[in-house]
Amino acid sequence: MPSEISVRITGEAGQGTQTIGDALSHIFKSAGYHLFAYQDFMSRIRGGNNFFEIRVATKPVHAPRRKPDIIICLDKSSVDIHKKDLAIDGILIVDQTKFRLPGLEESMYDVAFNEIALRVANDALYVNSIACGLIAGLAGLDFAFVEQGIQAVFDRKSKDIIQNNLNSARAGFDLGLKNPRKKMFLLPVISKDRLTDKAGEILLDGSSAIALGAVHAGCKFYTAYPMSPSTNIMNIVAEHAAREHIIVEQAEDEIAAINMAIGASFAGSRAMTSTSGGGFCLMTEGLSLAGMTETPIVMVDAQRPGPATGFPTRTEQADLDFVLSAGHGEFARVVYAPGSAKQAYDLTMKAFNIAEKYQIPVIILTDQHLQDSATDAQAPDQDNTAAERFIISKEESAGITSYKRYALTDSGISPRAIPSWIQDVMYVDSDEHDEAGHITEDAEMRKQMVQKRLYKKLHGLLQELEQPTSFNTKDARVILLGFGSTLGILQEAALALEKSKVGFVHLPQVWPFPSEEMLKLLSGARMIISIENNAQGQLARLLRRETGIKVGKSILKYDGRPFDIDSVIEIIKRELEL
Amino acid sequence: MPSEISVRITGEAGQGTQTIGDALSHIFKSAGYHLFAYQDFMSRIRGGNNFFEIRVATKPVHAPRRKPDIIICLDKSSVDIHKKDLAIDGILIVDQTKFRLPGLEESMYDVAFNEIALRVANDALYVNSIACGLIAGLAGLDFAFVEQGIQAVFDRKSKDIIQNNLNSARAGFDLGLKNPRKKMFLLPVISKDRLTDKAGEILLDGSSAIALGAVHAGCKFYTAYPMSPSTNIMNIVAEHAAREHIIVEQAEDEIAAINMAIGASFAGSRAMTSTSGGGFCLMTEGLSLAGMTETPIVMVDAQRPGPATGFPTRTEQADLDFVLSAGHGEFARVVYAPGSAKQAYDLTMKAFNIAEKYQIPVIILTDQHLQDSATDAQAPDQDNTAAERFIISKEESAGITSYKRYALTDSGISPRAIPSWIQDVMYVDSDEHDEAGHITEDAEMRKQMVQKRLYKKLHGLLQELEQPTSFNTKDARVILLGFGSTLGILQEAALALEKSKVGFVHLPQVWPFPSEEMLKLLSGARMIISIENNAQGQLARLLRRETGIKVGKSILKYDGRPFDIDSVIEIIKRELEL
Amino acid sequence: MEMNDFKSSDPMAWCPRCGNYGILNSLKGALVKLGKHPKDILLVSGIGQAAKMPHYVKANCFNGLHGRALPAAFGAKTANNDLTVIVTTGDGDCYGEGGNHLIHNIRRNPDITVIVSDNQIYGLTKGQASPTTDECTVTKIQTAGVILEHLSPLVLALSAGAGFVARGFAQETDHLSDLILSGINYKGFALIDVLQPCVTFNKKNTYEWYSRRVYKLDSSYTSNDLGIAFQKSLEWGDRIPIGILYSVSKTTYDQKTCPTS
Amino acid sequence: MEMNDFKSSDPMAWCPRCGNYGILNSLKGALVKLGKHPKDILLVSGIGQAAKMPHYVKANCFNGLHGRALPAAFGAKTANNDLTVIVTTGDGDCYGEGGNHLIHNIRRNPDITVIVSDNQIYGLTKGQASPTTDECTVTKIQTAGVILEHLSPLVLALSAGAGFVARGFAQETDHLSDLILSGINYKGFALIDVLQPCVTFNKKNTYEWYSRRVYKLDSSYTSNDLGIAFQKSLEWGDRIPIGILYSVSKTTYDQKTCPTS
Ligand SMILES: Cc1ncc(C[n+]2csc(CCOP(=O)(O)OP(=O)(O)O)c2C)c(N)n1
Ligand SMILES: Cc1ncc(C[n+]2csc(CCOP(=O)(O)OP(=O)(O)O)c2C)c(N)n1
Ligand code: SF4
Ligand code: SF4
Ligand SMILES: [Mg+2]
Ligand SMILES: [Mg+2]
Repeated sequence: MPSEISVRITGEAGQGTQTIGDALSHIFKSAGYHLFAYQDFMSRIRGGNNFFEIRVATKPVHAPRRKPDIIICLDKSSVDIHKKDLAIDGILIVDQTKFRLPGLEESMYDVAFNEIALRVANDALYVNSIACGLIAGLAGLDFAFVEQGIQAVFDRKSKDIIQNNLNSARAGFDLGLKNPRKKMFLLPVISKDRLTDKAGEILLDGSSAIALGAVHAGCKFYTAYPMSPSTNIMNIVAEHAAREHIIVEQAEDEIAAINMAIGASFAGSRAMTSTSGGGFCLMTEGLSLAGMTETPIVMVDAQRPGPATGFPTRTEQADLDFVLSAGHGEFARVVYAPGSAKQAYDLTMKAFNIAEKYQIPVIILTDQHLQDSATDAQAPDQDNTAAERFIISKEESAGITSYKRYALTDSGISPRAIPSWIQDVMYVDSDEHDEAGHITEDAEMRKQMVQKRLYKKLHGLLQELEQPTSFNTKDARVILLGFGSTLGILQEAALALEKSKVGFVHLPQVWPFPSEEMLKLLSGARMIISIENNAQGQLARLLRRETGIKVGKSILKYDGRPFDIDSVIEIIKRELEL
Repeated sequence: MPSEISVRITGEAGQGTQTIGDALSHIFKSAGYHLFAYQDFMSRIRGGNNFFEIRVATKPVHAPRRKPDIIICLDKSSVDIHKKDLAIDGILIVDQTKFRLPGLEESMYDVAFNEIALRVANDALYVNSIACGLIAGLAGLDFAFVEQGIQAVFDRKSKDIIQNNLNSARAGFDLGLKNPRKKMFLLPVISKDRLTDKAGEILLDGSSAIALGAVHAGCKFYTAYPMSPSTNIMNIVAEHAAREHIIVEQAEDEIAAINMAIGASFAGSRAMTSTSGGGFCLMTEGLSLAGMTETPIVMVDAQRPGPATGFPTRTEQADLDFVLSAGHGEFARVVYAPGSAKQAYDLTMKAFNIAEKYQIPVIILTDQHLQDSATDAQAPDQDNTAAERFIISKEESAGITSYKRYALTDSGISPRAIPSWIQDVMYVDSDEHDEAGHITEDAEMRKQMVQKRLYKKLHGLLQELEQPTSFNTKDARVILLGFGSTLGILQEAALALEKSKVGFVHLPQVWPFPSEEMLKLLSGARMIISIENNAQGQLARLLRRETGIKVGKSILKYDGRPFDIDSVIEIIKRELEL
Repeated sequence: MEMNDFKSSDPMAWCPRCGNYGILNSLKGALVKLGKHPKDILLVSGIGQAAKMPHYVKANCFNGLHGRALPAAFGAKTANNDLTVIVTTGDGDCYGEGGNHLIHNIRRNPDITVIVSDNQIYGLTKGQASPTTDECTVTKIQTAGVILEHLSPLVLALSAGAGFVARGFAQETDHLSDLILSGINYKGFALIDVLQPCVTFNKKNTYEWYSRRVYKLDSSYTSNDLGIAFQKSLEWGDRIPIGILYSVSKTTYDQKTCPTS
Repeated sequence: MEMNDFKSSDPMAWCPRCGNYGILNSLKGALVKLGKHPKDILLVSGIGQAAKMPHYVKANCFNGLHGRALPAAFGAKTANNDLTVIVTTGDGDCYGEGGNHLIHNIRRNPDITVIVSDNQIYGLTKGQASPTTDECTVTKIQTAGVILEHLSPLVLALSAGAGFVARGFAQETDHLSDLILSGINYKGFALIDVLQPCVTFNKKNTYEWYSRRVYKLDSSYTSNDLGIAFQKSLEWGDRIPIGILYSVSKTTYDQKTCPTS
């Protein structure tokens, strides 16, 4: 009995691979399994080939496998594209009654989806629910969980539709139970205890995590220009807009977005914007403006492969260098690179607090893979995460009759007032300015202002580092190194090779760089391997620049696809001659 | 008798400090001296305080001094601002008859400019020429050189005006000769030989150098949006536009500028655009487009202090990091950082050739100080600098009936055809594409295209590095390190401290980084000091990232002013306990 | 030249029944009538569904950045006047991200033709409002309905001084083909806004919706009067005019000179 | 409130006789009449000579990026409705670099007033053509004269749907002051384009040049008719109308809703 299975559902854009995926995720989550689900899709609305892959396991899982055990092909052309990816002993589920493809090997399991759908629910659309039921049957689940999952996903549909879906799922389920090879995929039953424990768990994907983080952090002004893979964050914030009194405004371009957000923040709202690399380019001047005017702002760069339009719906981690130095001139910034949906939520909350405390721009560097991947996670507890405002309160403001926006202080942070709250006026300027915010050309004032915006704030920020996550680094033979969405890969690879003295270090914050901690963690390493979704080993370069430590090897992937854990382990083993 | 003097002319914006400066430059150049002239001005059109400073010497000079020997104050308020800067034994030239400032020390030389101008030429405007004559007299020049200089500057004016200027200059000149302290400023007479040798010399400033470089390189499409300190390049190119058939188009914004230039380059013209940091931000997406579409393009970032609007008319070198990684995604680029006007000319020429040969964006990183500084330089010899076009010629094109824009080759460079010249059509795309330029989502093709655009081109570019300039590096006790406009400072400091075993290394190309050469040059150094016009020591960081070498100290200046050679030498001496 | 001469081998990525198919055919039809060799034609686009069009025509293609087709087209046309330059763009591409370039390239008046697939929605990014989306349309982002006034591209173009302004409908392919040909033959900047049903994301402005409203300007329409053009261009709602709303001759960018003083 | 209540201590960096002094005084005059406390007023600007204006008024100031005053102003107004938001900008700032934001913020219709110091030139960067520079003006860059058609900001604003469009003249300070006050009192996006002599770089459109041409719209003018407004706004040359060219009531951004279906 395997402790995990991976299932891929593939078909054309518009065929509903994602709906099936969502339903399956809910079904397996109800049954108490851990799961990791991710998406691979093309930049088109109909046709082409997309897939959704879900890995279900009895212990937590965080990354894709190389070869799925089960592949369901919803259209004919999927078969050719995907059959080479099937695991040994895996099965390819195909509606041969419909496709009539010649020469398919025995790995194939013929399911007459179309006929069954028409028979059970009188509509070919129900193929999707048959597929869900089928997988659940193959995995040996209790049908009650299938019911729960279907109910959750079709929540807002009519009774009839739900019933049709349930009937279809049942039909698929029975087929799954009947499959002679089903033993290969039967998952161990989950204990009652775990089922009770998991009450507080939800399915969380990167986009939802960041959106919820923003909402819970008290973001009241959200503006962006649509751009994959960042758009979903705005969609989800928009769902909360009315209830939480958030202004959600679609900008005419990314330049408008960041400048609107800065204006809103200046006037008193917590403000955020999101985009991907190309849009981030257009925001860099605004980023620099936030630095100069010391206006707090939270930005998301959800990376996709570049340059230019690149692969709009795929993944990469190649904007690291860029976001570290984006915008002209020098000023303090923070760059977080969450490694999981949960971390994305936490760091989004933190981003708002740090941005406001230090009056700086904070960038959340994520990527398509993290945005579109879902796992089971502890539901965020909003009550625990009260947002602290680092501004002069309304009450206190009422008594202020003389105010300098850029008063020089030891910390570099000037008490921040909101216009109209205080009795005085305030001047904010993008030119170099004096303490009162008026334009100056004075050399000495300039020096002090640079020191304020750069050194002094950095000094404070170093006290609030989000420290690297690490595992098995002591006496390690190899330490794997990464940032952002590769956390799952690092975790699973190190765990799998724990006995061979493989450890990992993952950075959820890449700037300011946690140099001290990195020196501590890495100085004993015999070899460091950076694992990065880019072509230059950008993290490895940054590490060397900041600490002098040189990695021994970089495992780089830049084909727009995420790493899979099997390939990574294989490469490491080869490297270690294991 | 001093071997050099420094003269500062200061007054309000609009009072003509620059005109006097230009005339003085011409006068001293005619007389065969070497000179270095730079400007310090405010971001306003009238009022405030500006100055022009000229250093005249018998040997080549390349950098400002700390304290000028002579300061001419054209308005009252200049006196207070500048008198503290005067060299010991220097003189402050003031029109006390007009200003009547109390308590001026004996360092003052009262010249009744206004009265004299009215008397000699019946117009207060002629104060400027009196000042020119005065300086020439103090320096003991032959009046013939003054005549030459005045003629050169007022070239296009009426005979009367020229005569008035000459008369005014004469009056000033006589006063200079009469000054009892003139011995302090008398310069050695220049030999006849030198006067003949210098026939091929011109006064060259950074802006003219880049503009001429572009014109001579065959730039046929120049577009920009005005932005200090880059605007002068466009002004000068515009002067040549009609004769050289260059399209000079002012863009509606910087985004338009870069995209226009890319379009023009794609269609067959050598194209260029220029801006400063804020505008460069807006060009970063286009930069990435040039990388993706493999369209040659030359960009200038004339740095000024940031962030945001910063100091619009001052100098800084803080965009280094930014331009190295600007634009999302990964692709090859070249970044030149000329150290002198002559180098700026040469590298602009080279920029066009390299951009076209490798089909990449090439960035010229300069700054206000270099743009607005003039020195005597060998006139560029256009005949020696024929521009080679790296495209399929018109003749050859006529026979091409089947063409793939992105054909995969060993060098990463696909033969480049011009649309309409060949018989086939061509596809160029900002999405990831196949060899034919059509959009692809294929993982394998993606990998090859990244390798083409990044690794393969970088490999070729490493063979064409503009190698560092160095001096006295063998057995050096200290090696001074810099890039861009600080070349003069490095040269003069190392020369002055040559005996104390001080050498320098200057990088005219910062990317691809000349790692091998740097390791060779720097590995023997006991100490490295980077000298940079920024607050983070960005070059030092880059050096460490690329070579592992850590500098011992960084001398950083970020108040918007250039280094002066005296202060730098002082700091180095202190460091060496000399 | 025949339709086949402009056939591209690139497989199409549009949804079945997308309005862009009609526009593509009209464009090809116009190119056939134009009679130029594909090598002398350049299609420039930004990013979006409409912006994929150049790949589906055998002609030179420069598919640049979202919103930036016009500056690239201007650069290409100015650098190489042998090229007949046509821009295929979307309402988001041209009026949203690229709005500033539209205004200022109209002022430059290069000899290029701009065909906007105006589906009143952002298609490629899955259905957000575009500048031309009708008020109160509900989307995932505009959850309470669009509250911005929808832009009239034709009026905007006229206000910036465009010399050729037309509207077509993706379903009226012959009519549209003629418009496109007129646009190409017009010397100067020609804007053709095309009503383009997006069957996937725009459930309001459907083939049917447009069909019920559009009417063709007939020969009685005076197309060289700016006042009339403004008025006609403002017409939107129950009746939507298609055809050439304005056409006057203007000196193109490459021909313009000032008297030397 | 008196003029003194709005007096800033920041020294002015404009040239003597710059048209901006008149605009500044008119603005202050309007603020006095408005009667609000300086702390409740926010001036937002981009970069340029005109954009320095907020420093010369005692009121809150957000002096942002070149071309980006409008998005910052929109953000500030939406986040803090207590603020009376006024944008002071230039022709380059607002119609050049910032053109796209003008169109789309008109569509949003936030309750802000935009005063454009339109000197038909780029002042701060030393005299290049702006979108409103008259044809054939010679500059250092446009060495053969400007060949782009000059933009009519008023027509552009009308075409984007602006509800309040006016033109003032920097020398007619009382008239201008009234315009500004009307703009501020208008609920929604109000554009006031002000003819502003630049004595240093614009040697054509001088005080005299404007004086000879401008005339005030009188009470006989119908300011709520879009057709008339278009026509009047197109008037330029020998006679240039100043006053409120168009004013109709529209729902502002914060008030707009769609019927829930
Ligand atoms: C700088 C930038 N911002 C955003 C995007 C994402 N994007 C691609 S197409 C598009 C909208 C396209 O809308 P439209 O032009 O109307 O084209 P359609 O798909 O409707 O034909 C957007 C926002 C991008 N590619 N680049
Ligand atoms: C991104 C960017 N591009 C260019 C500039 C340079 N710049 C500053 S002001 C200005 C033009 C200002 O013209 P206008 O708005 O008409 O103002 P004026 O000075 O005439 O009042 C320009 C191009 C800048 N600051 N930022
Ligand atoms: S989403 Fe709309 S515009 Fe895009 S291809 Fe489909 S139907 Fe056409
Ligand atoms: S340059 Fe022109 S706009 Fe600027 S301050 Fe001087 S007169 Fe005014
Ligand atoms: Mg669209
Ligand atoms: Mg102006």
